[in-house]
Amino acid sequence: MSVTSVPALQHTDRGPLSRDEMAQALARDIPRGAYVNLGIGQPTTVADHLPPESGVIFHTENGMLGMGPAATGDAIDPDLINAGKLPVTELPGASYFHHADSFAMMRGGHLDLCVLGAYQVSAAGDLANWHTGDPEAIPAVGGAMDLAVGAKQVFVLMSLFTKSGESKLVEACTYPITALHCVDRVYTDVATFDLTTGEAVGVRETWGISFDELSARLDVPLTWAGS
Amino acid sequence: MSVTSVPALQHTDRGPLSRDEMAQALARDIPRGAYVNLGIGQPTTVADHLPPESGVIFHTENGMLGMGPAATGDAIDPDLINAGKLPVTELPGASYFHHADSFAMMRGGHLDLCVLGAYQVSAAGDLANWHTGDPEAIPAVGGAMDLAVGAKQVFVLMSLFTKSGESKLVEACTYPITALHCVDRVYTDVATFDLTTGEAVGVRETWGISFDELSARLDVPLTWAGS
Amino acid sequence: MTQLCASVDDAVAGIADGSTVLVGGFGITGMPFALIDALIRQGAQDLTVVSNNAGNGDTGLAALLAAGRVRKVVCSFPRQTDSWVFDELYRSGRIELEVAPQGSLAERMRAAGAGIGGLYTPTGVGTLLAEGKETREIGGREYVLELPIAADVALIAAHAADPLGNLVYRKTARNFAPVMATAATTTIVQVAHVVEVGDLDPEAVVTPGIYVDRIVQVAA
Amino acid sequence: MTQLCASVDDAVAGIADGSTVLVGGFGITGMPFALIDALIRQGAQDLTVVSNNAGNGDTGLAALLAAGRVRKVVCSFPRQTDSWVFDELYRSGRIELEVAPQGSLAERMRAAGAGIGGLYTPTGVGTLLAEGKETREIGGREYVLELPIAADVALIAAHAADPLGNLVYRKTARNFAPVMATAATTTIVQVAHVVEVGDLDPEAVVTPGIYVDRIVQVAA
Repeated sequence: MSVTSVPALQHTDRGPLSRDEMAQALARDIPRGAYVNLGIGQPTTVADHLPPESGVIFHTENGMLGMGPAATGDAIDPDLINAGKLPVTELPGASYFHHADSFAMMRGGHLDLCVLGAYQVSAAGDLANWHTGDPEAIPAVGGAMDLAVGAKQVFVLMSLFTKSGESKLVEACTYPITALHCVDRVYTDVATFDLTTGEAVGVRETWGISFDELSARLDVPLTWAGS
Repeated sequence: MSVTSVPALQHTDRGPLSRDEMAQALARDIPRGAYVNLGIGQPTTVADHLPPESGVIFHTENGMLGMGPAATGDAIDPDLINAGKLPVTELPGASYFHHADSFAMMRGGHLDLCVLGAYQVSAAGDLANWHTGDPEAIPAVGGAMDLAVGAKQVFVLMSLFTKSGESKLVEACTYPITALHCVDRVYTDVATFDLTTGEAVGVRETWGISFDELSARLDVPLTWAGS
Repeated sequence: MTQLCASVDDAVAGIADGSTVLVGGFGITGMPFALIDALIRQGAQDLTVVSNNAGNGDTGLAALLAAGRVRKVVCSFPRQTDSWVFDELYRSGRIELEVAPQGSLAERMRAAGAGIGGLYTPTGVGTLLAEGKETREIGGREYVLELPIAADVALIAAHAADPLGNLVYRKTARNFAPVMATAATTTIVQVAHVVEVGDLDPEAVVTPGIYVDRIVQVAA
Repeated sequence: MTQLCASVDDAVAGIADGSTVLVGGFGITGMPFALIDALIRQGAQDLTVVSNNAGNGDTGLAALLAAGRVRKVVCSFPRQTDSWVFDELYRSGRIELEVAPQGSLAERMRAAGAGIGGLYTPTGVGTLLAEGKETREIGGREYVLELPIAADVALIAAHAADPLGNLVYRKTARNFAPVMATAATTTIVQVAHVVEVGDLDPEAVVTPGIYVDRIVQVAA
């Protein structure tokens, strides 16, 4: 697999990123003033690294633009929740709309970016994040498919390896697909990937692992990206 | 043609209805509290016979429920017009919405009734009211097709005969169609018709003409309705 | 014409066995608890419920499920930390489930309300949820045909209503309610406040009264 | 991000020849006169204009037509007592016309904004306006397939905006503007009032700022 070595982006002098550092790494790549949906779960922590000065405006699928941070104490309002059904706050300039309007916004390509978790992402950008394929599991999709097909860019935030050490960045997803050819970038604890570079998956930066070690562990061809 | 004579509804002791009497005759048949769209032109005069006590709520296609009477003098507001682009007023309890929402309301079957003018109506309820078929004419449809397919009931208000004496209630429309099988009733200067009675067109009432004279002048089979 | 009901029991009167019932709410936010409790008392059975989730905890939609009144749930996200009532019914084969992408769920109800016979959406293409559905390429992109979800009854909650049935909501409790109101033959609304005709700003009415059949005031 | 422009000329900068331009308004109510005048000065040619009507009198859209900048008009109702500019261009074969039912016009723009590839509507079935269009029976009713109308630019008018681009309208001047705002790559809005962020009630915002690219204040 071809290697264009860019050592400055290969941080082998430290370990993998913490979850907070992963969120921070992703947040750094969000353009000023972007309209962003952070899905549910870990991706929502990206907001902690995007203060109001960033101009980033958060959308939540359940009908709001201009969502603020989590609500605590007296600020908790049962009528004001995010997609994960946790209490949040309203920022000045917010707006509310119903579900058909909210999903029209998502599906119509108006959000600049969404951040999603994943079970697997394929080199071609296929996303699997809604169903383990376990026949015992109760299927539940929520807005995942809508976000994946609709946002202008889809960033995935996930650990690169499963607990048993298998890569979640794969040649072809074995889990049921959420959407085809939708993921633009993957932010993990050991590397960030760009899936829009062409034949090979672009590696933008590594932590605690070298490009060569990473190449050896993945079944997908890698190249340095953004150089 | 079969005749069930109901002389009480056959007003041969007087002439045809005036335009105002036609509007009044139609207004009498509008249920209390109905949501009604009066299109443009002559049908809008029906509103003059439906005071606020009727509970009737008027929809205008350009995005409003709760439309009031024509605006005059200082009450004229260029931002408040009806489908005919004439200044109107707002009644308490009104609401505004955009065009997609307004036509969703129309097409989704939520209006109880619309009243439209017509060039021709067929015995089967086909409506022709948007195009004369003249190849020189500039086609213009507006909301006519949407209203015709969408309203729960479609009442047509028109003179029965053309200036040259031909009936506008026909076996089959020769003018381009607005919508098929949509008209429920036709209110004219000389008779009101019910098109929902089955094989023959139902005559509900006549003015200045007897049922037999009417039958002789029309090419469609007639019967007394509502008896 | 909108009817102002004296009680929630009046409001849900006449809902027939076998009805398709749209139930508002995203989780418990916007859920019409009082109407659901009344529906349980009313007794209609063999219902198909369309809602974003499949009940939370032991109240509201979960209580309707627990009472054995629901044959089938159509929703986007049944699986939650507190969906034990549904989970148990599902795993024991006592309830049917149709999972739909949340946006398709909303758009299919909008279609029913807007007189649209079907629509093509890119959501779901190539997934399990498009299996058995017609797909089609339009302008170089692949789409799935989704059909309307029309219902007999919608049970929703709103913040305030006037006697004409005009509704406003509060924050994200709005969610599915305005869409559901358009898709049901009979739309029944529990509201925290009933105000006078003319008290709602005509520019800010979210659900015009034409979509609302019955309203009942319930303590917020 | 929404850009607050210093002038209407800045607001319409960069509109390319051959663009499809959505023009708000129902007759002259809600028509963005100042933006249209700026577009005439800007000089873009060979435009396809989508609007409910085809111009009234000699100003606004009629002036754009009179200036010879429009190749084709897509509208529901060109023929009006004061549409002499369009009438003359049409009769002399200098402008193309596509007539669409008003509801289909609105719904096709909504579809473009909502990522819908096509939709089935009963409007137009059996008429001249469905000629050449696919029809299909769904659930016993006949429908026509209508495709989205997406545009390069929308020119609309609103009552007030905040600097984030959130918009509110006034009475029936709202008409097509909120739908058009969703269907264009670049949405340009003339507003009578620019207010502070936070001054608009979040429950009453009609067009969220995400749909708005440029705003310019113009005397009401």
